[in-house]
Amino acid sequence: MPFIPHTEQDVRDMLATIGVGDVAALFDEIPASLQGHALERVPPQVGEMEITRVMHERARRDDQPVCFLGAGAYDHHIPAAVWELTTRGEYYSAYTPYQAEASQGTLQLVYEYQSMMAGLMAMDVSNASLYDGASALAEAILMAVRANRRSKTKRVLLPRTVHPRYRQVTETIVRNQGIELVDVDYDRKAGRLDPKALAAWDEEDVTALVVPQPNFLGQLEDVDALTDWAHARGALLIAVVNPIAMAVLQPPGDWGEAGADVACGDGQPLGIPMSSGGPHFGFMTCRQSHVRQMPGRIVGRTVDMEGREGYTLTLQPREQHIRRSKATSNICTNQGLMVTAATIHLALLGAEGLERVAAASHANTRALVAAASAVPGVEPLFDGPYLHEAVLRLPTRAAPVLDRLAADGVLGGLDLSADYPELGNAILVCATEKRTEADVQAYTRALTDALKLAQRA
Amino acid sequence: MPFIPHTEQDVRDMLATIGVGDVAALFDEIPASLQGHALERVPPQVGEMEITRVMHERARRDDQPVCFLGAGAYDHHIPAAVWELTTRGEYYSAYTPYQAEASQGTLQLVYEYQSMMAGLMAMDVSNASLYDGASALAEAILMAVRANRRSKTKRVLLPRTVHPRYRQVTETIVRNQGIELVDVDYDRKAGRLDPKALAAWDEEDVTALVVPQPNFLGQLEDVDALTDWAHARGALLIAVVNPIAMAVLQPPGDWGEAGADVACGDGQPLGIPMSSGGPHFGFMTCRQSHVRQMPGRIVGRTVDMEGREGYTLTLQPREQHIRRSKATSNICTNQGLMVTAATIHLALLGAEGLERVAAASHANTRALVAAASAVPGVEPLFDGPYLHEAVLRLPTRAAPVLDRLAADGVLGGLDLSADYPELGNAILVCATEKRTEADVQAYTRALTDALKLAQRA
Amino acid sequence: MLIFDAGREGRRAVAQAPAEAAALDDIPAAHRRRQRAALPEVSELQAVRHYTRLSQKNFSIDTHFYPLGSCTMKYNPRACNTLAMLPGFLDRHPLAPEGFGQGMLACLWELQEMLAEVTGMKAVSLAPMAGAQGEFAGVAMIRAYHEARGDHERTEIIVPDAAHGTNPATAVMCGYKVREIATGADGDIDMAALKGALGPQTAGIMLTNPSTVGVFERRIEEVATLVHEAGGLLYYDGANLNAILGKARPGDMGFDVIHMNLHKTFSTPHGGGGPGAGAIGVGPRLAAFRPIPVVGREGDRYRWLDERDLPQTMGRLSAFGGNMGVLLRAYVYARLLGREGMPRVAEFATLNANYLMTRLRAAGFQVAYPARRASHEFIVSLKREAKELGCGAMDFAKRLLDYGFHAPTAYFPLLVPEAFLIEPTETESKEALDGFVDAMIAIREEAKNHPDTVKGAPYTLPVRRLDDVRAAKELDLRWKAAASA
Amino acid sequence: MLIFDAGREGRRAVAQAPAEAAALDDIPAAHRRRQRAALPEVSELQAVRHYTRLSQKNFSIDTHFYPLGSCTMKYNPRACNTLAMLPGFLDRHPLAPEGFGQGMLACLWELQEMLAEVTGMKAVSLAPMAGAQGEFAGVAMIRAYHEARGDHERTEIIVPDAAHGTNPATAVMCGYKVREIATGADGDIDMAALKGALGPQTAGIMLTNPSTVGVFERRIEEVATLVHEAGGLLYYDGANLNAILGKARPGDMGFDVIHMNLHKTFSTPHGGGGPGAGAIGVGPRLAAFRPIPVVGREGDRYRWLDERDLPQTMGRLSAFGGNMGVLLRAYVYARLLGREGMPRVAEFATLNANYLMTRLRAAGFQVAYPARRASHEFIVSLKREAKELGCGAMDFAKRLLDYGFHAPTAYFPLLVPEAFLIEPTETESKEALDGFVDAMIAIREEAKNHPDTVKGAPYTLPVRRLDDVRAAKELDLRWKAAASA
Repeated sequence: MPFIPHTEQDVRDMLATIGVGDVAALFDEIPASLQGHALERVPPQVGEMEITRVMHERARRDDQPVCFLGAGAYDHHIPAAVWELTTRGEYYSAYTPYQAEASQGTLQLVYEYQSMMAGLMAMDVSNASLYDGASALAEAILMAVRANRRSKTKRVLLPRTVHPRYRQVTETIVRNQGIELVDVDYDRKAGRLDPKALAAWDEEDVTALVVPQPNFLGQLEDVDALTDWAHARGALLIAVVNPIAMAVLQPPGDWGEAGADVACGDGQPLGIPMSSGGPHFGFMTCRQSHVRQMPGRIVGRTVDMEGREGYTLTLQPREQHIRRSKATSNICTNQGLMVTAATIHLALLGAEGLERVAAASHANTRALVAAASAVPGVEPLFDGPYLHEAVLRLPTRAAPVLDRLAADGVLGGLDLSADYPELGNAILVCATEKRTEADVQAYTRALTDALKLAQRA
Repeated sequence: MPFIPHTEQDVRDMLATIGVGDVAALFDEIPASLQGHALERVPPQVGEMEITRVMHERARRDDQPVCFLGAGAYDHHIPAAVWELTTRGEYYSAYTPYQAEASQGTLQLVYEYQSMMAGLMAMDVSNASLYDGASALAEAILMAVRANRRSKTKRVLLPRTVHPRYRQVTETIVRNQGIELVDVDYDRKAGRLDPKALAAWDEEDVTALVVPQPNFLGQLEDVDALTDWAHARGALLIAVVNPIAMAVLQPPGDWGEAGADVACGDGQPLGIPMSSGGPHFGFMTCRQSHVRQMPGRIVGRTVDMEGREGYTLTLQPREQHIRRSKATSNICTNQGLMVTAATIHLALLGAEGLERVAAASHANTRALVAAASAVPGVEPLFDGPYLHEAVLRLPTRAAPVLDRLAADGVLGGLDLSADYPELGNAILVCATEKRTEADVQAYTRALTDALKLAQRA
Repeated sequence: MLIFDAGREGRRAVAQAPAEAAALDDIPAAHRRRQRAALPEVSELQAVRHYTRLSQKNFSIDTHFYPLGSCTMKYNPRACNTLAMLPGFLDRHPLAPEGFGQGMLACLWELQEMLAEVTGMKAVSLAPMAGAQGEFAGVAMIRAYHEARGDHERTEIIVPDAAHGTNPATAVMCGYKVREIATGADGDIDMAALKGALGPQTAGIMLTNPSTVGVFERRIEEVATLVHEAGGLLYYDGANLNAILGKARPGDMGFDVIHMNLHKTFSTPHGGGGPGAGAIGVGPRLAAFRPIPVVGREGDRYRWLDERDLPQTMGRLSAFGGNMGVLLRAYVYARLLGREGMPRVAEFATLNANYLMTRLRAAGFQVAYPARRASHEFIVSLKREAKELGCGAMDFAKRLLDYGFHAPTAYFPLLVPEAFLIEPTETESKEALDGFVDAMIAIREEAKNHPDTVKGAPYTLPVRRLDDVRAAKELDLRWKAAASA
Repeated sequence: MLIFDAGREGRRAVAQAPAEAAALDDIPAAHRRRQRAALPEVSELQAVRHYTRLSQKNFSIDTHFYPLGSCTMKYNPRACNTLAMLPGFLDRHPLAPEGFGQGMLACLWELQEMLAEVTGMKAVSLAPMAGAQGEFAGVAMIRAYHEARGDHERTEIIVPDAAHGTNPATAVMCGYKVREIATGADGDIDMAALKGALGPQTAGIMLTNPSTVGVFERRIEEVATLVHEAGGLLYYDGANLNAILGKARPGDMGFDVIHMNLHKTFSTPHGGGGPGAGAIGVGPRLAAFRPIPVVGREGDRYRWLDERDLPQTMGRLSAFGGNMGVLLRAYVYARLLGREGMPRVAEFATLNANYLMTRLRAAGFQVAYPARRASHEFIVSLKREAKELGCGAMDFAKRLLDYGFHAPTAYFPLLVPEAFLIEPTETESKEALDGFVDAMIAIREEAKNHPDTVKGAPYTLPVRRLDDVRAAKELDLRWKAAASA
């Protein structure tokens, strides 16, 4: 019996203590009609040896090609120390730190995490994480609606330059709460939010404006102007940003005259493996004045009976286990272990390390764009500044070209035709600091071959 | 500067405290002629990201075929928990436990290890490990020579059924100590030590007899008779055994009337990855009466000032750092981390688990021998009992056949022609509990093909 | 010491960042960060040492017995972690073609199948990233179902008063009003209250079975019939699934949708508060509304199903497919249990709970539902100890820490005063349970003779009781650099 | 609690062993074990919990500053472990064809090259499994060299009196007599004593440079000339290589053979006492005698060289090729340091040692060789404290543990009374060193005012001072089952 320590003698002794004849008797309150299903579709138990073999084979099948995909998940270097420490039993197998005295390790770590994220975003406070970037944006919108009591419309402007999946998730989550999500179109030339599209709302009540940085198309938004526009109309400004990018780009707290009100995003670039999409974690930071509207757990520093410093979960009255139907969110667990990894990652990289990662990713993406643009028929689609993602236009339909690249061991980028059909044969590419010159050469070689083949076909 | 925490300010402050102008001044006692080599053959520093890529590529190149090789290193299942715990920083980065109070974790663990090994071998006491099985045998021989004060010849009988590499290592290590190592031949039919060959020494002074179990050819020696033979002549009996085998075979402490005097071997089967041959560890157990002649570290249980139980290194006066030129051995570090792994492994498997591993390995090897013997021209060479290794005779030269198997992804066994030319085209095979029916089928398929090819050639 | 305190300007873990500081000169200055972020500046050793030492300040399954009711703190097999962290799984980009993920998708597909079978549901989606998201998905599907039928008058979700706080919070997030119904004295639902609450406004009911008071709802089939007759659907909160895993199936009880906390029943790590995974199972009524993506199989190929395959889906819950790494761990665990192992989970979790309840009761502690079997958990009320000795659940909880036991869930469910909700799980040994009983008895003796000792606990942990009021009043939520030049 | 105490008959970690108990009936009963071995019978959780908690009772680099002279306890980069434990490296059988090990062999070959370059030697063998085996190989090669030349009269090895204990022990293992020579008052070798000791009977000399008293042997070139003129060879004990790594090379000093403790200078883990790796480097005289196997390169293929390639080899030291896993860790570390990083190791180790020595001296502690530079380590003598305050090296050592510092090496080298041999290594920060100085000063204050406090230390560890005499007298070296039915 895997993971069950009972000997036959133990079972006998325990049943005798309880005063029943067998284990089945302990289930006598469950109607017999409900018991005894054979579980035929569950395979028989295997040992660790057998499952180890299965998983090694399956992981090997998944051997990964060279990655030039970004679009919300990024192939950054993760120091070995991050996961060697994160998977220590004391972090890995601990519960949510409700018993503060027995959880000072996790609690202090989260306090450090909050400090780091607030610092990176130049915002006042951070929560202890949410599920992922997409759901963090949805929660940020719900929070902004709660926080902006002056606005009556529950109208949130959600530009098309925000990650399409984030927009879908937001729609799913806020759908039943009377919130109006409004698309705002982008400038086809610049790949940025279109000021003209925004102007349509100049005179309307707007509860919040979402601004991505960099945006999904890799371009940098004019965050100062957008922030000031929102604030001038009494709207809150929600930033949705890449945390690595914030090491070198103006952080949300510094946007415009007053800074963003809420800044959120996906923490995956901070030491979390891509892992086919999860677990990642969502982060959320905000102005001090909004802290009581922020969802998720928050750790505070306090003192014990003897005056020693200690850490504890605080502001719990916002949460579901206290406020129940009046909670700020139904969120319960966050992504604690991912936060553990991100905190260690941030400590190891520091601000200078993060800057170098961002800058090297930028340099590699520039090199990629330049090299790919030398391939006949390929060109960058936008002319504005970008950090580590960019859109390329191909001379032919993207899907077969990308398939061909994949066959050559290169993940060549994301086909944008489904979400942005108006852009034509466009792909979104990314090169992190891990990509080498040889990788870029492999990319352009494979792209050249694929395009030749496509033109022949 | 990787792994160096000094800021420029730190360096300035520290130099000022020391009272020198620069770091170079600290080396002013080293003649200038000896300083300043350019280290051209050392490549420039790389980051963790770059070396991670290199090592992943090199490990991938090493993707391993299905293993039917034994011969001193065995492909057993290792529970994931073993190495997740063993590599915890507190074990991994600790020093030898000289400061007992600050090392109770390691010390208690070694005490548990000693208990487990003594139990497994049915011997009185164990040391805290040696380097590997081969060097453990050499140390056991040196120990027996010290311990057997009645014998004057320093003559040690070392059967040819002992692992050839162990015999080579022993020769290397004891060469300069006036010890006579005597080969004892084996019975060509039985694959066991030849009683007739031993009879030649019936009337001679013998200091010690070495007995392997199972022997290198996979066969079981007649350990009772050999032990009694040795003791009848005043010789000590040194057992060199496979620890997994001892879960089901008579352990050295029970051999003959009085049991073996020293039992040693390689601990790799107990949770240590094959790792191309190391690090493994050597174990050594002995009778209580010989404990002061045993080399290596030993942990004892004692009490502290308040009467609490605690653990400490003991019998240190045997060791080099105290006795210097009169030490029992020059051994200093042992294989502590491997012992950590083996202890956890033994705790997880227990006696019943080890029995099952040994029995399943036996069953798989029987299946392999049976299946391979069905291939025309292939037959088992010996007819006696074996546990999980056996010798097969091939109808043609072994080397090209094994090469062919390797090309098919099968490590088909060890070619015995170099060490045992008298056996003809013979190979030593092994199937642990990890081998499946499908593996055995792949083996016989590849063998059939290879032999057809060889006969055609 | 905070990690920031170990920092010095300019100190770095040099091996971890690119050697060169590449240029950013083509990015306009207006977009560039002006002041470096306040992050720690430490060496690699300092970081490793700091976080190693911090970890030692935690209790965890790997170090302590953790009888935390409703949380199912059982052993997290190490193989689940090791195997889920193979480089081939970790390094896969979520948008990589499915051809590069067949191994991973095979695991997920098989997990879907196993979960459907063991819960008795028709189909499963692994998309929700936590129990609360699974709940949200479940209730949102109920809403989508009614809407798809044009049944727009259903505005209420019924929730027992003892339910987890997430239940009412979720119902509200989905735009429903919450109607609470009382728990009977025997721990079962008050059927009269249920009947009174049901009506054409009923969208559904959210139940845990066994309930949060630790007993099996005996008339569950009748409940299901009543709710279905009223046109509502039944939502099963899988928080307590460990109690019946492999023994009884929510689908057979009549539930239309279930969420499973894989980090409870399927032993993926709690990680100090996540990540979890809240897979949902659905009956025939709701299969079309599952959240996407879902793994499909065609021949021997696996692929993601999305809105093209499930046009009525309630939508997407995350940017990508969910918490894959957690799902891989759950898959390994499910395979290690297999068909034989799953019912044993329920059997031994129940055996441990009933044994512990019997022993504590025999030792004179008051059990909340003495006439009932414990499920995988049960409630002790320390009301008498609080009244007579002045030491209540909080005091016992803190003192237990000194005895080397994590405290049970305290003050939940709210309807039992001074409650200890105790869930030992199947992976703890009889000796561990006996040790816990001994500690409870010893603490009660202390409370009789030296109540201040108990009220002052803990003593042996990194800190003593913390000032929560100050924490909430004088909010200190982040480190700030000391003002300097 | 011992792991055995957690056991109960019949308890197992079931997932870890084959499901079936296969038959052994074809093995004669006489060969079969009759009584099951006395091993623990525990669940997987019990084992994990026990060994997790045990680990927390250790000091280690990852948790504490460890200024242990002559042991080079520096940070063991985690990447070295992670990368050496990739399945492709771990799962390779030692006798697998070289075609399956080209990646691993490439690492080893490059490591050989780097070690040869940084030590100034002609060739390297990675075969020795520990420092002591490297020493053994070195002296055995010296012997093989003389024998190959027919020079059979050389029977003595010269060893300074301050040498590590392994040096004389090794010389004896190789059949040599040991001749000790004195250390001069300035810490250098007494040249007169050396000259007196040299003669036709001299096989060689074993030296550490910097020596075990922590200073660089300034006249090393003269020593080398004298020994060589006498027909002897020079052996370099690499224990202190960290002091000069990349700054000065033993080969340039005139040494014929060197062993390197890769677990010191190349930061592979000490692992609570091994495994180490004792790679040896040789000059031209000894290249032919290297222990086998050695990695060779032909074109872009790597292969093992054995006795066929090196017919004069001193032999094999292990069944297979040595401690590969340790060598891979050393390789990763060497690459991370690179050409630039190696001299920095020496520079900052030396800077830290001189800083710490200066500060301790300024604080009034007595330094053994005040007129000399510290190398990477130095000696403080607590003779005065022992005499005046009654608290000696042992007392300071134990009290330091309470202050959160591992004790320095105490009572070694033997020629300095109440010695603390202190080696901070390059990976510790100035703050850590300052903290150590503060602790030393605080303990001396305690010794003045409350000497019993110091003599009773430690107080905050799992045990207080242990009774070593009892441990040696009433030998208790293993658990035994309580006698039962």
